[in-house]
Amino acid sequence: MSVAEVLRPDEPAAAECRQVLVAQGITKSFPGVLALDNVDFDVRSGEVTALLGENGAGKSTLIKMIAGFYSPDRGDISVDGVPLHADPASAHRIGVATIHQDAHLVPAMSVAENIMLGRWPTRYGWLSVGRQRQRALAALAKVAPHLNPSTPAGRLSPADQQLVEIARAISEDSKVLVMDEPTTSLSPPEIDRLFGVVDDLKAKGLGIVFVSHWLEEVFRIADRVTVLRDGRLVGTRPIAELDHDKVIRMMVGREVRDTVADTRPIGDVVLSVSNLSRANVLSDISFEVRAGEIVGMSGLVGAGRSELAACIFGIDPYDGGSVTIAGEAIAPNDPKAAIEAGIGLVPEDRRKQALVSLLSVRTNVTLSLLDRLTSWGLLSTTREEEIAERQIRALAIKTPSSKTRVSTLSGGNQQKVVLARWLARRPKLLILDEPTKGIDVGAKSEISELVIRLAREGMAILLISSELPEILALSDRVLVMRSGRISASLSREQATSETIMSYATTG
Amino acid sequence: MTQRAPTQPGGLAALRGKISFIDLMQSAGLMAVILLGCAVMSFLSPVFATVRNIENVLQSATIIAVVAIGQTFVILVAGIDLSVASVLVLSSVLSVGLVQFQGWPPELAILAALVAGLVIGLVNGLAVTKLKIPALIATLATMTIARGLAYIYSGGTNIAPVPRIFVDLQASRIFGVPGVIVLTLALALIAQIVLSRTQFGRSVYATGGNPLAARLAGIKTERVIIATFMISGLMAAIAGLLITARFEAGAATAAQGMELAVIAAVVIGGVSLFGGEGNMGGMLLGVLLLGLVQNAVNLLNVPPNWDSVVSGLVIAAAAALDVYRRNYLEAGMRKKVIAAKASKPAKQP
Amino acid sequence: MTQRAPTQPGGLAALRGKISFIDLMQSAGLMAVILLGCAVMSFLSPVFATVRNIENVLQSATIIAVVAIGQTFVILVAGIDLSVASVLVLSSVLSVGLVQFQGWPPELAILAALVAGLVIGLVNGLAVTKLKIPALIATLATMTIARGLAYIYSGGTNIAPVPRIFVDLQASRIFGVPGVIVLTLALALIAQIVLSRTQFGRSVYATGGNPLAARLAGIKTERVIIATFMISGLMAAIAGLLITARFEAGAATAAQGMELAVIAAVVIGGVSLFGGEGNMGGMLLGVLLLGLVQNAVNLLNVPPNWDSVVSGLVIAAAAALDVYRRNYLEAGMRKKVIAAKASKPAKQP
Amino acid sequence: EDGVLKGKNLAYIAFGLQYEYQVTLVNRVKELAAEKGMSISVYDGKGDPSTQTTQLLDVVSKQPDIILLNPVDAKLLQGGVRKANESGIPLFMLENLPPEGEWVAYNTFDDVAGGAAGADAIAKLIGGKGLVLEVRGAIGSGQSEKRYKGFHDQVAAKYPDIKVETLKAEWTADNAHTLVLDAFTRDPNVAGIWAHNDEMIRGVVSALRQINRLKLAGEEGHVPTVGFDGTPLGLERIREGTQDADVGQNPFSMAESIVGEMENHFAGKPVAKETLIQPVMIWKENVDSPDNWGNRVN
Ligand SMILES: Nc1ncnc2c1ncn2[C@@H]1O[C@H](COP(=O)(O)OP(=O)(O)OP(=O)(O)O)[C@@H](O)[C@H]1O
Ligand SMILES: Nc1ncnc2c1ncn2[C@@H]1O[C@H](COP(=O)(O)OP(=O)(O)OP(=O)(O)O)[C@@H](O)[C@H]1O
Ligand SMILES: [Mg+2]
Ligand SMILES: [Mg+2]
Repeated sequence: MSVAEVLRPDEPAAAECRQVLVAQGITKSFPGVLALDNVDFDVRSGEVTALLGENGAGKSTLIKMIAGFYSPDRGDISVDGVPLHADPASAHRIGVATIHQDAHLVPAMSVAENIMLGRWPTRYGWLSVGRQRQRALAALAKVAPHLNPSTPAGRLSPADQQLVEIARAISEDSKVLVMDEPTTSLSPPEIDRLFGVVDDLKAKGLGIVFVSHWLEEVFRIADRVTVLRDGRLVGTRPIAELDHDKVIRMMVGREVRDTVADTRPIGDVVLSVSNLSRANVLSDISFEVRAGEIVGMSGLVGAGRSELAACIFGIDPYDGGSVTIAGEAIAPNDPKAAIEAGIGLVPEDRRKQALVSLLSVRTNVTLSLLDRLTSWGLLSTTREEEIAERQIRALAIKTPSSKTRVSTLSGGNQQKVVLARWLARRPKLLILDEPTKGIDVGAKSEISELVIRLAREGMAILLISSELPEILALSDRVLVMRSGRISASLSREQATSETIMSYATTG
Repeated sequence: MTQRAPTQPGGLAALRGKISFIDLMQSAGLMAVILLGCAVMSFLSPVFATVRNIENVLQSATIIAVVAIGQTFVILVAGIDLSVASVLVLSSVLSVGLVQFQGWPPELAILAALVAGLVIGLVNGLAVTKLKIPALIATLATMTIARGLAYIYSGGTNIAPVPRIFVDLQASRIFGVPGVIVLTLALALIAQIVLSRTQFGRSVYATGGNPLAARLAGIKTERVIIATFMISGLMAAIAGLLITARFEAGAATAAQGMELAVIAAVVIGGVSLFGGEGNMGGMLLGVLLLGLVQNAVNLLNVPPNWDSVVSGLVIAAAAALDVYRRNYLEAGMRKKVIAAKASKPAKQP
Repeated sequence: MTQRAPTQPGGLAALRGKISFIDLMQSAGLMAVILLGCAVMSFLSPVFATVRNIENVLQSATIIAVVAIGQTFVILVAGIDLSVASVLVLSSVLSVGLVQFQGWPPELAILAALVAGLVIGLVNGLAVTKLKIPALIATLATMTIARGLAYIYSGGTNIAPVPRIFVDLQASRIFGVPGVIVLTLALALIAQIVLSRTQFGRSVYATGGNPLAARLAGIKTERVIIATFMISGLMAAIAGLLITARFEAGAATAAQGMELAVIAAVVIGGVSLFGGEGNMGGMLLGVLLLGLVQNAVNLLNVPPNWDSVVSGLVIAAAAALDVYRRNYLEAGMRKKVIAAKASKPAKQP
Repeated sequence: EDGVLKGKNLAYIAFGLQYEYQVTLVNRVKELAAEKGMSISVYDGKGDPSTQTTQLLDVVSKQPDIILLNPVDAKLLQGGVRKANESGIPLFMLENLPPEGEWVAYNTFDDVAGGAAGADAIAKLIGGKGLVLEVRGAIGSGQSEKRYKGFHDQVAAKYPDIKVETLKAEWTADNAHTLVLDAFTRDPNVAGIWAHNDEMIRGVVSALRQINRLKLAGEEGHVPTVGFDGTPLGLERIREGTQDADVGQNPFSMAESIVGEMENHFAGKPVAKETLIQPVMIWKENVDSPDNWGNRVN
């Protein structure tokens, strides 16, 4: 295998880069899965170590162990020589701050309280609301100045929730900062701001772990790269020795091509939205999507793209305007009607809006398909199994079996399960809201190809994404949203990073 | 799209069979506790393992079991139905009273009793979904109201004698097994099939597990919730007929506090109060466990009031054992996986 | 949103929520219902709005309120404590029995009663966190056990006379207000301060609102849960002392089924059974509402059995009005926001 | 004659051991059983007909020589009684009878007479007129229904100037407390209070204390109260003056008479099919009499 060439032992640490965190011989298994197998990992102060690997490679599992959430079956972790006990409190105490892959906020608590969660400042035993606010504001100023510290966290969009998580982690007085896919919901300006903070922290001597499936980001801030595959360590290399292709080869063991959509015949209008308005969120939105067309939708966090999808799909009511599919008006505020009319939606927050975490992969895949699996009132479990197995294979979902609880899958694999649900149903219009959130490089290009193929087969696609490269590579047309309005409709030729960002921020 | 084999850690395919075996063992934990208890009891009491005694235990458990079937549906959607005992009582007095006081034919009275259960279930469901009253409060209100109506209708006493049909029901045997036991098992079986093999059943789990995701997957969650409350009302009404048959009276004063016993049985049976998890098999085991504890305490003639202490301890111990067994099994499986893995040739660098 | 009742989720709007002013108005909804009810009652019954009657209602509500303080802590961490009524009677019989039978000084007996409450709370907490038994089952077991022990210790009778200290407590007045009312309000106030102004209180909300997030943030969620059960045990034991004072007897037979009334009051008061939301003010209003409904039904001399029907209807109506008011307010607020928005220039990023 | 019960197995399904009167009854039956050389198992019915039905079935499978049953709600034990009859085990009944079935002997307290005696007592205390609060037991309970009937029939027949208001306290002091409080708020001109058991008098007394109406017998403003059962606490209250009279039952004679019938049955002697035990009124004058069972328990 060509990977072998990059699998050389790591060089000795540079003198000024002290090892702050050392994990040795980490092994961890779950029922039916060996998630980590004898992995060595270290973090050095003043450096960003990127932890890379395909979906299900074991990145989050390793991180949860560093955060004290899981105890390793074998192996030890220490920070500055102090051994870590399997207890999050112990991890915080010895200086590990972690941003987990899924946002973990207390919905009824304010942003400030969430930032200071478990570390609420007190004075003579009483909480000091003032100091809490101060410290929260200080953290927010660095990453999310637009957020009000007294808003309840449950009311924020996924992107803002992610920013609160980041604010929490950086407000901790830590030696190691671990970030598991912190950028999945963020648009370019937020990412820039985050990287600025990371540079500062690096300069202060923190050791930083960074996980992302966007290699551009990795090359921007990482000093070293550690790659996992199938729970095993592939190797750790200085970034300078690597390039895009080498990293991908380490991760997936083969080449991955960038996918760019070609032109295809565009058919009749499938989705037509006219004058759609929702108080406070959307105003006067009109556009069309045709069969075989991929329409990209870009904009900053909070521009209203997800809310637009929610209105079209009938999740939220709207105050004015109409939505039609192939000329038929569809009832507002009724997802079932929308599905029956031929719309599918991959929502942006898979955990809250798409997956029933207690149920199996199979049940989650077929949840919108039950009407087609029923004969004589009974579900055909064999057909159900067939469909689930086919989707698991087609999307290479990494799971011990189709009966495994979906909550035990890795983040990227959970996202694939949501995609699988709609691929199994084949709607006329597929709305994809951040569809490649958390998906690895290899799978991302496969999903891109899949989207193109679906379009070629006549499906209309509305692609909402904060990832400009994704928008640029796939869209036939790009709509840009700003403050609840469509600020521009750009043809493929007009659409460039610069034009899109300029309409997104000032149009 | 390029075909890529699902990237599974090697050697795991062989373990798949055993994984679903673990799922099976979840209820088996409770089953083991029950079998263990039965073994101990046959040793302690000579009459325990007699056909007559086992039949008694099962027959006594039927009423709770039937109510618990409906309650399971409601709890699966993260609801709770406190009104069941009152619906049961109302159904019981209607089934006899309409014959005695209004001169209706028994069949019609029975139908009316079942309709009453469905209507109260519908009211509960509408209160929860449309008025958005918490299920605990909505069903507490109907619990109070239905019990009051039962008292008013019956004049506060129990109504006897009952139509012949109830006596026959109680005396009936099907292949030598008491008819009420067969009926209960049949209802549980149907309920389990509905849960695991129909669109509605799936919708119940999805609504309980994540109502928002369920709605976005095209499930009419409000209708599902209303339906579960109606099933619960119907089951409670059926149990009301069984209690009429058992007591040979339209029983206005029976089943005080039964809602708690039912909910306890369902939860012991592994149905999560937070919705989305559990099945009828577990529920039946939960009902059986509570019945057996009561029977054991009676047969062993535990001194009065100590029986409460003993049954409390046994219930706690059974629940703890059940949990322990699940965790233990899981840990055991994990070890085996590692062993299997370690025995393979050394990994590449 | 107080309840994650199995109601239809309001889509993304429910996910992201509303304006924080509405939170404040949550208890105000209930308050409005109560005031409206009081207005109607003073019109219907001339004696309703007398100092004496109000004092009666409040004094009767004290025992439930004290128990409900502890229950609120437990429900805030998404637990439930069914053992409270049994702990209450155990505390009551110990507080008198230890003096009468064992000849202890009253102060020591009272201390022992409180310790008994704490110990049962500790057992509940350990069963829930360490043995991982569902709270409903664990506390059902201790409920049965504690009641059994109370009967065994007291011999199934009530123990009288009580030490002088209880008589004095019941007769005491502070600034003209009955001492037990003052005591109850003081306990509720302290509890509210603990909830909103201490690390522990915040940890309770965090543990109930998102246990995983709380644990990951380094909060010792198991200890928090154990502590809430201990508080609940302690409060139930204090209520046991109050009941001793009220009835001048160590009452083994009192408070049957009180656990349900307490839980209902807490939930009506806007505390979510799913944890993380609610406060002592709402809880007190819930207790008050139930007490007032009972009082109203008694004063209006509703015919027997119709009283159940009427109070069920009133509770449902109050809950529905409360919910309606919240939704109405929300809609109103949204309109206002739109207006505000329209009059401002479009915001710049 | 001493030997007929020797070695016999007695299964006693009690009303519920949460009630003082019942506990005394059970204890006396146990003592007598020990004297006669019987082995006895007592089942705590917990005041719940379903529990009792289950217990009756369990008992039938254990095949004792004698079953003694005190049903909470006799109508609901109809089916269970039939099972017992089918098994051929001799059945002895206490306090309540099912509509149908076979039993050897039935022994009960005359609750109707007790209700009437209560009416006479309260009428005497209030001078035959005024508003009387009746604090009644659970709806559907045989005892409460009979006491209610005896009381109301007697008032209707003899005391036209007494107005009765019935409060549904379901045997508990907690309920009695609230109901009496509110009844006084509604109409403070209460001449007297009569309760279906002594336990509820506890609630009555605490309610009176709370509204400052608790005056001892003989004092100005005293509200006369009459209870039922003759429990130790009831007697104590009569001595102290917070209660005026008690309709006394006698668990001792009930126990003795039913065990006597068992002896008769097995000795082949004639058995009294039904025995009604008459109430004894307890006043301050005879409160210390050793005949009162309340003075004979610790
Ligand atoms: N709690 C769990 N129970 C069972 N299996 C688990 C659990 N957590 C993780 N796994 C399994 O462990 C493996 C590694 O998962 P992990 O979440 O670490 O992957 P990852 O590298 O973070 O992937 P992604 O890029 O998709 O987030 C996966 O096969 C996953 O299914
Ligand atoms: N129900 C609601 N009530 C009030 N504000 C809302 C509601 N729903 C959405 N918003 C706000 O409307 C704006 C649009 O949010 P939306 O999530 O649609 O944006 P987006 O472009 O998809 O960005 P993101 O990347 O954050 O998903 C945000 O400011 C959001 O907070
Ligand atoms: Mg991950
Ligand atoms: Mg979005």
